[in-house]
Amino acid sequence: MSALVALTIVGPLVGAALGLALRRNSQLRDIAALLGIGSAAVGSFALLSQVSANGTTVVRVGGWAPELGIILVADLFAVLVLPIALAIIFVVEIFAIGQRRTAWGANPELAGPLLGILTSGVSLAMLTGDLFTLFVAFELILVSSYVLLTHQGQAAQIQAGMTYVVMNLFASTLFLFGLGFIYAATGTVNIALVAERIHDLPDGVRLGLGSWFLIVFGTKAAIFPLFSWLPDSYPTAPTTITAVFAGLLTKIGIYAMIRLHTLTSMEELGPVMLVIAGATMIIGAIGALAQSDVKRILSFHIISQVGYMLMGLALFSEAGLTGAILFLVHHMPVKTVLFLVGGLIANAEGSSRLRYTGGLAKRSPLIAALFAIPALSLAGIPPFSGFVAKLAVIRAGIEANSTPIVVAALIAGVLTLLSMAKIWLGVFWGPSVDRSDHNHPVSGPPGNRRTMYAATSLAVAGTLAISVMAGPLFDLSERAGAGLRSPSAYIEAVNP
Amino acid sequence: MLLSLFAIHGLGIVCSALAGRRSMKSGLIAAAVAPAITATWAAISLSRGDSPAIFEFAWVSDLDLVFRFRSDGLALLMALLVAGIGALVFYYATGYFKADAPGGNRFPATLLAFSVSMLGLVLADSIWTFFIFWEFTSITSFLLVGHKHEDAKVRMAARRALLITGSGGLVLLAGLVVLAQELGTTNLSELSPVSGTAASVAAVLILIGAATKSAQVPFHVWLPGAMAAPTPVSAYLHSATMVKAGVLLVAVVGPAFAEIEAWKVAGLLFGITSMIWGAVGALRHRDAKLILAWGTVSQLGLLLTLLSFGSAKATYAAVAMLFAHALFKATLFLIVGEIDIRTGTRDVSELGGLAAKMPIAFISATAAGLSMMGAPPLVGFMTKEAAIEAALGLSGLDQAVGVTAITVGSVLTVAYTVRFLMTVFGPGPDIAVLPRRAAMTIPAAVLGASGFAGFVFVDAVSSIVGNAAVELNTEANVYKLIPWPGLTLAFIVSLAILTIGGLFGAVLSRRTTAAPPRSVGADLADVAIDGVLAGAPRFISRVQHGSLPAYLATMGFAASSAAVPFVWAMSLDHLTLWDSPIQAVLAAGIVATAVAGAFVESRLGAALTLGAIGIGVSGLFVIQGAPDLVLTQLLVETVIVVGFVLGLGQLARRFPPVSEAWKAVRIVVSLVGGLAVMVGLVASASKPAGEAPIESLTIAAVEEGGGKNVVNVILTDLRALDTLGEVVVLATVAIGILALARVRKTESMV
Amino acid sequence: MTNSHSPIAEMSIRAATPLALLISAYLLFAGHNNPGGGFAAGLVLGAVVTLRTLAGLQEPTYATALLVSGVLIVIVVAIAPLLWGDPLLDMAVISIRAPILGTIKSGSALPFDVGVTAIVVGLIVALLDGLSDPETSDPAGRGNLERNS
Amino acid sequence: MSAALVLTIGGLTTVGIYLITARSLSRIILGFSLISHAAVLGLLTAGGSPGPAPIVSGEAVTANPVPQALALTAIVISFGLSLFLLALAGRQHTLTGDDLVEDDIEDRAIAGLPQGENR
Repeated sequence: MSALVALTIVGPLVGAALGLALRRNSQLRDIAALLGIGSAAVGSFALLSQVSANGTTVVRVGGWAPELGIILVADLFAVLVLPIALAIIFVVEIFAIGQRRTAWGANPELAGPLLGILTSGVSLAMLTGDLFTLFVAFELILVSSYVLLTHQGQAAQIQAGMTYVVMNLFASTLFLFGLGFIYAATGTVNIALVAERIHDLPDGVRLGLGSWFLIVFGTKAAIFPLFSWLPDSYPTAPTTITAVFAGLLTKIGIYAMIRLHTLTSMEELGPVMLVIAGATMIIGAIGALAQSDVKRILSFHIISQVGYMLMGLALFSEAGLTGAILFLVHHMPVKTVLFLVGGLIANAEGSSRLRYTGGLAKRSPLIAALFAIPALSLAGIPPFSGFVAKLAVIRAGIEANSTPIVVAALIAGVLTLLSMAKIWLGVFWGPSVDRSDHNHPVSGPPGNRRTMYAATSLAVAGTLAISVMAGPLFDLSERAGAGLRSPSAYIEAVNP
Repeated sequence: MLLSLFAIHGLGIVCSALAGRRSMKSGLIAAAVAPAITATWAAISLSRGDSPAIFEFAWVSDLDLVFRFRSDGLALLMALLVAGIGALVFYYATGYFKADAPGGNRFPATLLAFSVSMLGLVLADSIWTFFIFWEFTSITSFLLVGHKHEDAKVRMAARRALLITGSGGLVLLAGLVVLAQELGTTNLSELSPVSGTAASVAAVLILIGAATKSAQVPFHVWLPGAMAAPTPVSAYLHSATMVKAGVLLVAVVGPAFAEIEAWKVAGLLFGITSMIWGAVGALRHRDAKLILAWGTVSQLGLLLTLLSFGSAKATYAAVAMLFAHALFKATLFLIVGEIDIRTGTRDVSELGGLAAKMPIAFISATAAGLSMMGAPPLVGFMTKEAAIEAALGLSGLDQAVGVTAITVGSVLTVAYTVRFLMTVFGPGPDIAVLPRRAAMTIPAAVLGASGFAGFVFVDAVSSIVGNAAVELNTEANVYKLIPWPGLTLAFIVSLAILTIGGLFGAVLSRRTTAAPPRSVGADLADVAIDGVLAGAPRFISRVQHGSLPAYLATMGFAASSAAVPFVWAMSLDHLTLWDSPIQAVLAAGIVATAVAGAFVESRLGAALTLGAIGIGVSGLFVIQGAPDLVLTQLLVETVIVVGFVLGLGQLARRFPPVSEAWKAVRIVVSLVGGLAVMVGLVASASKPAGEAPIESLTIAAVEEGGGKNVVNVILTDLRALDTLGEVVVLATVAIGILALARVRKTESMV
Repeated sequence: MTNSHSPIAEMSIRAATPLALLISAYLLFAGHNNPGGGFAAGLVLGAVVTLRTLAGLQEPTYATALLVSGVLIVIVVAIAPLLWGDPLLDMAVISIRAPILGTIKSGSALPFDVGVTAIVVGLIVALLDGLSDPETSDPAGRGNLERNS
Repeated sequence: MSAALVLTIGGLTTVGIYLITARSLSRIILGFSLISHAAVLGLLTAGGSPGPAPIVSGEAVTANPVPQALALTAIVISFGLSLFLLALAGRQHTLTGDDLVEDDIEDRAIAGLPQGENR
């Protein structure tokens, strides 16, 4: 068990280091990166089966007691979300290998290793039971994403990169301040100990800490009004990079928020968070409607969907939390796939701008089908996973009698449907656009394209699998949520 | 059995997609198999009077998301209609489309996907099963309406349909969640009456959802636009099956809302308005297909009206009408499609004399039209009779409203039917007609004849309808369809309706309206949608303005407001002025330097300030007792200052100027930000809930970590994982810097 | 990079190199008991490399090798305990008698710090590589850039 | 807790935020350095009052070593990120001749505003 936990964190790092060392040999370096990420993914699935059977596993790094050292906690919540996150990165890495020689490919020598580092950070962020280590993990994720975003050095990327880096740096600094507050208040940065001690604090401090970390994690999660960095930066990166960002980064923020705010029982912040959730989902959807580029539409959708997850959390009920976790699990792969399809669209049409696309359904029914399934899922149309997740969240809202947020969720749903229709009408229907007036090459050797299609199809199949498995996943989410809602179990596991 | 039906359909979809790659025709034929089998199964089950089969598969059982199907009398009747008409439509489409029409790999498969969605919907015995297939019909309908999507008008129509039915779906979703909560069950066959505010809300929400799907005024605006679809689609989805889904929904959940006034009132409002307005629309239009579409709105209104009355008799009549309507309306649509193909127009003012040129179509159309008017000897007559009987059977205000509404609606129905038949088949312009295609004529003839057959085999029809109605209202089993009622009041009313309506229609058919009426409702819907699309950029550009400094200021304000709760817990008791006077001096020096640094105009000066502050902070570390920090800080500061000077040395020496207003905002946000941090820190330390285990740490470091420098032992042992992460961060930064360097080097080589 | 080297500067840098190496080695070894450690050692070593690079004594081209080896060392230290069934990053402690420093209680924390040092030096080298700006010393290149912007 | 330290933290944060809301990346880097100083000092302050260095030599009571270790990690990380920002600023300079952060072009296009002249 301990080895599995270590594997998910260190495996991708080894792959990254070897990938860098072997960067001149394209095959070996790809294999190294894939093996690193793949081993972590496999390890995380193994962890899921172990933890769901045997309960939370705690690893004391270096063998130190929780109040002295760092612990890693593989609870059900962590091992439910982690395998999906890692599987996504794995699929994207395959896509990236296929995309390398096209105009939109990331630098092949760096993308693999950097994704490996990102993977390691994701594993660490989800498994850590220590807030400072969470900070370090965030930095790992962020710094690798900074480099992934800017390593090609194009003007738009540097421009976007600056926004992205500076906003997230500010959030990181706020995180550090927050750690100072927590340490001053509780004398520890261990999550379990914080959860234990926080109830002895004056209400003002407790809520202050809660709302401070709402801002910190909220910036990563792109909630209202802190989301501005996302749509400005994501679309400029190569497709593969954006796909990973879209699937993972904001979700890490939500993940951290779910973990901390439930373990520390921040119910009092519920109403504020509900307002933020409503604003996030609606403004995100409006933002999506305003865009005229597939990648930007999809970027705004991320924001809108984060609102649903926040809503589930903010209800602070069992049903809501289950919904939020299920939404998280569903959203990560679906969003990634949509961005991958966005890449296929750009590859086939030479652009992802609606102005330059049209009639793709006729020329490539496969892309249309690959888009339609995750798009319907995202819009919450049954029988896909998005429907289950949305139903779970909305039902939780109705159970809690929170009518305004339910109405907001429904309105956001309509707007999302409209924006999906906008993409469909603009890209897949209508007459084909004369592509001689813009100069993006339609490129890529067929072999590479096949790899891209294969990776995307694999990912779509994965989202379908999640739809089919929605029942067991719901059960797991429910159990994971229950684990978070009773901090005593978590504390007991960490500090027996 | 139920499961294998779906499997057959699934197989059919794949086969038709594959076969359709060769030609449209093979795709359509492949697609027709599954509905044909289903229709046969339904017919046999109905004739044998099998007891309902149930299939259940739990998907997400905690959310009550189950796939539960039940083949009761109503479900079988609907399945027969869906699959039977479906099979005929597929056959018809082989005549409608040219064999080599484009889209053979998509169209038949999509139509079959719709067919199976509809089948799932009618067989559903769980609220959520019903909803799942409901949504799927919306999507497949969108794809089918947009079949000819190269045309911008078609795209708009498809978007309108999707948005209205999609929004309705969301409203319905909310309604169903509430209903399920009130009921405590999601099994449609186990509904019990609910009451209370929540139930009323659910009732209205569900009714709105149903009204969008069944094209009730004012949500009907998508239906005429949907006529942009190929005629087989219009005949199948937009008259015979999908638009019935809303009515069916009202019928099946009706028993739960029997005690809710809002349900009845809203239902009548929707129903009666649609019945009248739809018929008026049918009278105004010139396009034969639009006449029929508006007629559908009207007929659906009648069905909704009957169901809303909620009496057993009305329910029985509604089920009977639903059956009859599917038959005659599909017939008429198919014939319009045939006319369209054979004459090249659907405009009634350009058509005429087709009775002689298209005799078979004429006979089928007349049979269907008479059935629609409610004239004997056709099944529509019996059902219209039943409807009037039902209205007369009500009491008080209900009776007055019901009789009036149905009479007026029926008169108008007769009028537009007569107008339709006379303008198309009666004397008029001489128009060239292409040769007959059997594939188009036969299905219409079969459906048209079925209206007559229904009249002849009245007992069979009557019992089928009875068995279906009994599923909705157990008291409905006493009613029957009566072929020759004698001189009852209802019959007299019927005669009057036929006479007045017939005359009215005959008069109107002489005069064709000058220009086709504008589709105001549809235009309004489009304006609304476009308005949202146009308003979105204007709204979002205020939030997402693209200016990083403003984003950061927003974040600063957000963080400051997050610190507000700290204020309530703040106590200053634990504050001392300073730990040592030197600390105070250093602190003052640092702050003063920092403030000065903010106003330094040159980059070099800024770098120097940075260095000075770094040294000052190191001094604070010394006082704090942190030699490792001092060492590190000094080294780090040196590197950064050197890097700053080396890296940015060649930049313009001065910073660009900023506007005064923005400067003011920055000053405010930075002041509250600084305040927030101070408040947070002081408040957090006011009443700590735990202490660091310094002693055990020290012991652990020496005993187990083997080092006297506790900080170093923490970094390399106790918290080595952090250090591991930290150095990977550094390595990654290095990779990033190298990557940028390489980009620049390749560029400079070019 | 500065193209004009003064011979005196070059000589003093050459002379300072062993001294700086010694300091950084001290920091590395002493870190466990006194202020210092891998990071500080790396920065001092980095300073030497910077001076030598600026003086033109070496080219900043080996950053990746340092980074990779540093990360690998750190990782090996991290996962080695797993082979003995100990938890991740469980540091072994052993006593060594060293000539000058006396008895050192050390162990896997030392190679860990060596890895840290390698990475820090790697970063400095990368920075030198990144900041060495061919365009600034090459007016033609700069002109080229201005045309582009 | 020392008021002098708290005020230093507040002052550094204030000036830091003022600087990062500027358009020039070199000012932003400067601002971040200041805020990072503040955050590190915050961690130290949170750890309790000063004391002898936590190097075991006989004295029983030393300063709390944990915040020092955390602060060290934080310093190193923000050091790395400052270097990365410097590299970004350098790249921006190569591209535009300055290190100013422009408004996002897409956002401006959507708002219907004229786009930056720098590209």
